[in-house]
Amino acid sequence: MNRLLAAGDPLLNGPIDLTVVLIVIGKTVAIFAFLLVAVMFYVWFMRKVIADMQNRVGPDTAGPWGLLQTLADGIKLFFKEQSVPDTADRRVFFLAPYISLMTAFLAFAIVPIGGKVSIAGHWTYIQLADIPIGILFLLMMSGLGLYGVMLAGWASGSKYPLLGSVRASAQLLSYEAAFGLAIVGVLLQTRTLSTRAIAEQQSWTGITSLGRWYVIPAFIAFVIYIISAVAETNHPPFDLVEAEQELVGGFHTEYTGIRFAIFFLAEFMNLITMSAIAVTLFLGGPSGPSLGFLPADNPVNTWLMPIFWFVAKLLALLFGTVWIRASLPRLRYDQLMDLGWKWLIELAFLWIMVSGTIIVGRDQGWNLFLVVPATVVGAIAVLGLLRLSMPKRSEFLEEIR
Amino acid sequence: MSDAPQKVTVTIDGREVQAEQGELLIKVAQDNGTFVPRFCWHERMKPVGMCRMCLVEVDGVRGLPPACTTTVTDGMVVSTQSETVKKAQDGVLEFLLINHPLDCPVCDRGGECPLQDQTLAFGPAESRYVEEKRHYEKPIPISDLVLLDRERCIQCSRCTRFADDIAGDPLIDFGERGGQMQVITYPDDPFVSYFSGNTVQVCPVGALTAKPYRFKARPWDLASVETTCQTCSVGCRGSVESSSNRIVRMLGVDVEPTNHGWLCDKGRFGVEALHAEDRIRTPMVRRDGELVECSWPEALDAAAAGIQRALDLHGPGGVALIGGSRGTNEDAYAWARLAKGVIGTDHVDAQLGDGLPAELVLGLPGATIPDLDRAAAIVLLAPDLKEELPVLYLRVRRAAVDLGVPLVDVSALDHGLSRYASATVRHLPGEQQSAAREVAAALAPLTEGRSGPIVVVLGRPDVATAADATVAAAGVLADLPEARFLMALRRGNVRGALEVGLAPGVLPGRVSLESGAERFTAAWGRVPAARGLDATGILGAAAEGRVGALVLVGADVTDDFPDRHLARAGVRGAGFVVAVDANRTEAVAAADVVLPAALWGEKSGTTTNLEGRVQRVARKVSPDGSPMPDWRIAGELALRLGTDFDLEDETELQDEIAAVAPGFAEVDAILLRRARDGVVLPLADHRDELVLEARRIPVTDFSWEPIAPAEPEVEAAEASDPDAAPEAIDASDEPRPAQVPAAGLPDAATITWTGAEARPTPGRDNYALRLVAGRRLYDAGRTVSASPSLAGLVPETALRVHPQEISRIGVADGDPVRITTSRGTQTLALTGDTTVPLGVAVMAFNLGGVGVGDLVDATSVVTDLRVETVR
Amino acid sequence: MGRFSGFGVTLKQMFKPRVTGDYPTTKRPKPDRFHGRHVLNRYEDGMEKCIGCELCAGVCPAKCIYVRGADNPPDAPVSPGERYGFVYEINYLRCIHCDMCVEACPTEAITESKLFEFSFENRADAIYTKAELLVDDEGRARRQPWELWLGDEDDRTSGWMRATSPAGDADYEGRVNWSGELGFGVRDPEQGQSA
Amino acid sequence: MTHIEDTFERLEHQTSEGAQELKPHHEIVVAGGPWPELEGEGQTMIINMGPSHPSTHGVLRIMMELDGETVVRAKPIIGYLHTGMEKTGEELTYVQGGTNVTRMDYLSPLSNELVFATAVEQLLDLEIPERAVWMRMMLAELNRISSHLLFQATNGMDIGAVSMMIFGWREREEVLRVLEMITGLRMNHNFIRVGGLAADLPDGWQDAILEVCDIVEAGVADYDTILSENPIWQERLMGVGVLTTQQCLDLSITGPLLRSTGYPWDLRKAQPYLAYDQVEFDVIYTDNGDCYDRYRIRLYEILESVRIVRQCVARMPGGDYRVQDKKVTPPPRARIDESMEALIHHFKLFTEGFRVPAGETYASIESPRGEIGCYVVSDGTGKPVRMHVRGPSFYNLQAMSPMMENRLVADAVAIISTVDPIMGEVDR
Repeated sequence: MNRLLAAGDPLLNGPIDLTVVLIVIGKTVAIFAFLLVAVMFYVWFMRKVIADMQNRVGPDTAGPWGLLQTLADGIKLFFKEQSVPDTADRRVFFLAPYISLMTAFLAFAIVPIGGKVSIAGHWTYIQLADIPIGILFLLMMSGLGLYGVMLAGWASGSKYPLLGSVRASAQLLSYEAAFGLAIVGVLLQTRTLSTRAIAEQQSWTGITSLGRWYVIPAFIAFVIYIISAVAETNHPPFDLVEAEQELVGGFHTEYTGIRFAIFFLAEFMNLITMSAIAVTLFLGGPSGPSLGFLPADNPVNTWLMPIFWFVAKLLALLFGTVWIRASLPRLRYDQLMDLGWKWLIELAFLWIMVSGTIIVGRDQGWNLFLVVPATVVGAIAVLGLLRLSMPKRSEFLEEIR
Repeated sequence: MSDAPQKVTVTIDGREVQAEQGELLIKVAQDNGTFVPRFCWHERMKPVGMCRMCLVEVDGVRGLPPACTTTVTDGMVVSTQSETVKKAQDGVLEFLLINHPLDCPVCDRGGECPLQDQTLAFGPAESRYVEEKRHYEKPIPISDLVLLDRERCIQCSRCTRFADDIAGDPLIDFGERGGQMQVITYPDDPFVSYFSGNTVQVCPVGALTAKPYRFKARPWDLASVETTCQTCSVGCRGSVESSSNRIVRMLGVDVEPTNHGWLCDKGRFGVEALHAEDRIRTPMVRRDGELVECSWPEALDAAAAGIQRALDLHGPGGVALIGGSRGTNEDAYAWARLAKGVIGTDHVDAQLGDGLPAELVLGLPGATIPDLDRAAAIVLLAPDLKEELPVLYLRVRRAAVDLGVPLVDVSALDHGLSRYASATVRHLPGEQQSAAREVAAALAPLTEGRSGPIVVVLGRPDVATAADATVAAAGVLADLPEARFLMALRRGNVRGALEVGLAPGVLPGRVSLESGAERFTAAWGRVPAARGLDATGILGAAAEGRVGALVLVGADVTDDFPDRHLARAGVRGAGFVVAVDANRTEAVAAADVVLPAALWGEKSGTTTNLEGRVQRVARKVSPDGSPMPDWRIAGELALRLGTDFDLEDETELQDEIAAVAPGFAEVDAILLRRARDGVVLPLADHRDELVLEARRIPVTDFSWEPIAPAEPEVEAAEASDPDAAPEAIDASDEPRPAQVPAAGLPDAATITWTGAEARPTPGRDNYALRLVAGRRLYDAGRTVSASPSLAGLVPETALRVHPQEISRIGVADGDPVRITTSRGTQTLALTGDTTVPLGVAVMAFNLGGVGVGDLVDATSVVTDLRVETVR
Repeated sequence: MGRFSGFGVTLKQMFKPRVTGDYPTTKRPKPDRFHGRHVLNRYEDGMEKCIGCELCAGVCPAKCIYVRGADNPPDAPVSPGERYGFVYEINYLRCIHCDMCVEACPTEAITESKLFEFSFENRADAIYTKAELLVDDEGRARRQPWELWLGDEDDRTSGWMRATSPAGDADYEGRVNWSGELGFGVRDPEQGQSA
Repeated sequence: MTHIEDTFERLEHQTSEGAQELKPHHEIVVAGGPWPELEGEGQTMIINMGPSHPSTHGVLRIMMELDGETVVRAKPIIGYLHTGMEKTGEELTYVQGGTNVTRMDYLSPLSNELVFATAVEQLLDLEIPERAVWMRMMLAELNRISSHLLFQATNGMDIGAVSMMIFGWREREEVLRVLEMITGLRMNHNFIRVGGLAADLPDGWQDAILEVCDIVEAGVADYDTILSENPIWQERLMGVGVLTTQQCLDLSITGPLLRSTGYPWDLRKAQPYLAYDQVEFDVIYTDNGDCYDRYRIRLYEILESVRIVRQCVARMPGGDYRVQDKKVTPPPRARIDESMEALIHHFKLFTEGFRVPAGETYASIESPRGEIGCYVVSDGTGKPVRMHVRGPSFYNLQAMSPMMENRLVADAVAIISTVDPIMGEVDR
């Protein structure tokens, strides 16, 4: 039972006393605070970076360099009037934002932020919960998070949110598939569902360990993961669910005040979570060179450096999302679907076939030089057929004329 | 007139036009759409050719003749736009502008200045003149109302010609010669004229400006609407102009039948009174002896309750209504219907004891003002027209002086028109009847060889003498062949009020109580049972406590009624007084309920002038506070007394009047809207005078030129064609909202006057002086006293007698004396005047302070007074 | 690499100077001809230039100017001549800053400053009366509490008047055609085509 | 995706030829309303896009019937910005008229002023000075640049390219700054007056304009890089909102919409006004008639306008810049203190304006959005009896229904955006 619940966290392996409970509570609070601060910081970071990319100054008034802008916005939103449309299903309308928030928060629980540390004589990971089915838990949470968005749009009792909610269901559902398949592409290699275990497989042992980071062996899965994760979090260029220019905000059109803020928060929490999972799955999690001039058990090396590396990788990915936001136009709904179903899922299947072939081939001692290209060629042939079956633009124009 | 003028054909700028032989070229061109620039020429004045602006090229004529002094001849070929003409115009304008100061930004005329307009349209853009301009002292007041800036004058002589030829007050003229020529007044004879405002209006530059309008507004922030002046009963057409919801000035509009574009100064500048400080802005009711402001429903409820109480106590005869001659026809009709049709009283009088009986006014054959011009002779048995009806004075003067119509003056005193009379019949005050008998003899030599009607201008010469003498004289004059009567009545819409039945014994539309009873019972539900009292009778009855409720509709009885003693007693004695008024007068202060009324300029409707011409008055501003038009107040009161008039606006009333009042047959809202010069009642007799075309006031056109619309082409033809006229009038495509359908109402005969009993005039006691109390133009009435510009012009109260009388009494000229009449004793100054006959004392009515009202007993025929030294 | 070169453009901007500024604390300098809030000028001797002629009100297409003239008191004239601007009001809820009033004014009395940052809390504030429009004793605009003035925005108030004074006539370019102003003297003309 | 490549080749078509003859009007080929009533219980939803919606460019309202996300039919509904400007024009003198018309198409105010002034000048039969002609041309082209830059910005925004919006505004701001320097106002300049211009060019105008030309050219290069070849951008715009030449002619559609269908109709070439026949520039046109082509045309037109502006700067003649007919142009300020005639003319021109001979006329020019025309009827007074503006946006708006039908909601946004309607001009 214990193992099922808490995988490899040494904290829960021993007897569970008050200290352990306190440590768990402390970790929960810390992670919650971390997420909140991270969102606050990320929003500021996003705005600043986008401003930079657009020759603007960006927020610069609330706090030093405008750091507290998000907080100020939050406070403002907190005190604003919360209107509810007459046609809304009030209960669901009130509930929806919390579903989003809760799932966003829970998903982060499985992210290993740092290494093993000792607190009050107990050894534990800097991670809220190392569940053996961690990745499944993540999929579950992101799947549940969909309900928040969908119910919000549906419960608003208004047309634009409804459209947003329909889009959300379809988009999240579609990309859940690509997303899952991308993860499977890694899991085939990790052979575990525990995020901790996956992170440890990529732990730092020297510069060569870079090669073990799954971004290299599972690069295609990584690309699919990034794309579908961005889509999964409704981030530009896949923000069709809100699509201000089309749906005036989509599912949250009718939300005001703090409820809107909660959606806002959940959305960015999801983005951070997805990026954190990407760090864990592909970029070695908290692993990275520690400070050699300090003893390995020095708190700086056990506590700080893993977190530093984790945050650094996270920031790199987040910068990427901002950069995408700044540079790309939004896709159209059908194009989004095309991308998801016709490209990403196919590609993911292809990747699973290839990497599966490699893994099985290794085990079975197949001639990989023969089998792998054959698999690739076969898969590409299938893809090619699919490509050819799509209409050309000129034909499309003819059809319209 | 008998021989039709010969038609000639003239070619103007290549266009052949028809004209009458002898017409001026400039006029022919203008009538045919070619504007020849001009400054000195004015349609209503004789041409002089001073300004040289109207030079045109005429084939076969050497040089460039001025179009304003050239008459058309057959086959004339004229060019108004050739290069030569343009060069001449350029030169004339450059010359005119040499000495014109750079005043446009500060000049009142800037923006509507013919000099500006014509410089822009015909003149050069630059000047070659670099020397110093002529300089005079900046504006000098030449009268109390007019300022003269000689620098700006272009010597067109319009003002001097107006004063000399039109007004007959030749008090301004040119002085000096050459470059120094300037308009001046005579040093010992200031420019005092009741028509001085017209010189400002005709001045083509800003040389003459009106003090009341000085720097008040600019043409571009003025909004104008054409309306009819209600200051007196002549019904001059004018354009009232407002800026920021304040009426700032009134201009005359040239209308052939009435005023020819002229206005008197009282009508022109009296518009200031509209914005008087003492206007009543909210209704008031008396609570605990004090008048307190309240809401409309409260006030109306209180008024209706008071009237109802009087009805309950005394029956219909216990309610009386005085006034209603200052509003519109619609107002008067609503009051008449309220009083006669709802309350059922006939104690109704629109005249304040200074008029003539309604049957006389309505029943005598009427003349129109244009009849003066084609009359065989004019008989004047009326008050001093110059003082009371100034523009009618201009018309009579024009007829007598310019058109040579003989004028027979029947009067007790010299007055404004006396010097133009061909024959004069003098009489003692109150002895008009005997004087009237001499008229026929006096007329005989004058009318020889003349055709046309004999127009009698009939009115009560003074308020100190009862109507009886005039009524008796009218009976005599009515026997003259072809006699037509022009009623010189007092107050703006008194004729309209009488026409719609605001007098005892009559019902709307020239119907007597007896003949119309059936018709109006059908229309209104009830009519009064018996003839009621006139104003004097009502006040007398009220003083005796027989009036339970007295409604005063714009009737300032304590100031305006000839017998102040009786008026005060009446207001005091009435059980309940409702005052519907606009200003805080003495009568208002004594009222139990005060209902603020909207005034002229704040409401639209129609008014009827002394000839019976119904013309539209227009709303231009909205009143301060919450005053309502009278008809609405009457309607609200009627509703509270049990009858719903169900009226939306005044056009519904017009339609209702047209439907129920026989005299107003066919004169409905649509016709009134389309009739350019109004409709003369009854329409059946004057259908050929109807011009169906809405007049438009040109705003940005060559601004101050006579506002004369082009002759209507299609519709005038329609109107002059008797067969087509009914069709034009009957606009059955528009729904008639009148609630009372004309069809199905019983017929009623209109009144014809057949003479009446008049009380004989008592003889004069040799020691007494007989009082003549005419009105002056500037008196202490509301219009003048509330107009800051006019208030200072009211003369001092004095008793004028012949100097021999002064010496007989034994005082010096100007000394105070004690005057005793049946109403008591007063102290007044006595001045000598040789024009006053012996045995007569002249005193102007209502100049403020002790006045005629304190001396007259309205119930007696004449007022004789005794004068004693003070000690 | 056309398809993804857009990323380069955005990245490049990070190393370029910012085009926006710290707006409420600093303002970009405005051109000489800028149409801002009006001022009513005085002559160098302190007399008001406005003579209440209402040309500005007449030409105003938005009808936002309300002027009333009055007789100059002979003993203490407000402006030269017979007439002075007794009431002068501009309703800034209507004003469109077309500066036709400046062009129409025959005495250069009304010109426009460089200020446009004024917002009102009530309609009465939006109607500027002569007390607010008329320059003070130094010839500078009277600054209202709700206006955001920085630096010398009221120094160059007559730019548009000077720019339009030649009325299209090249011969009048660069000529001083106007009177001096209190506190500033006679302003220089634009160089025009000679520059 | 090779099918796109051939498009690029066709996009390179440019012409320096002049007008083409209008083809005879044959059968109407444009689809879109009136629609038959749907039978039975439809699974469709009516949704109102606008009048208050982020991407309807003001207050356009489009009533759409959606089947899922597909627009079954669409109906643009206008009038939410009706300001009565044409009626107001009848109340304003010809002198004041500029302040009114300039507000119609508020993104290219100078085009409005130019066409109004041109129409009135036609009635007055005025020949305007050379310098005024070139100044007007330069200003009009600067204004075209600013208008197209704003299109690039809003179009980018509507398609979701947020940075593009800022970039577009950034460069436009530089252009507006130059216009502000010249006219005193950023928009609604009231600078082009009947008979010429309100004022001469200010000191230092050459440097300012040449500098902004460089900035704009650099900006356009950036837009081209960030958008033109971006696959998402192409996917979103290519093949979307396709119009044919015939459809455009049937609906009186002009401007970039018409030119995108392969019809190089540009009034600057077709019936040269001002001095457009004396400067070198090309009419940009393409063949596909879709949103992408409209985007590209506007992008390249910016460069052509810069080309014209540079020529104007180089060849700007001297002399009067307003017709010296004193009955139309007020006198110089110096004269109104000296000459009575000048004072009178000043006074009357500013209060009542000049009188225009009775008659009617129509003038048209190429605004950034197409043919803008001004129809003026005069009765000989100082105010027009009727002043009607043919706003190209109004006509171009008609193309929306046929373009949107059977497209997705997101395409509707792209279509609205590339039609580039200015509601101030549509509703007037």
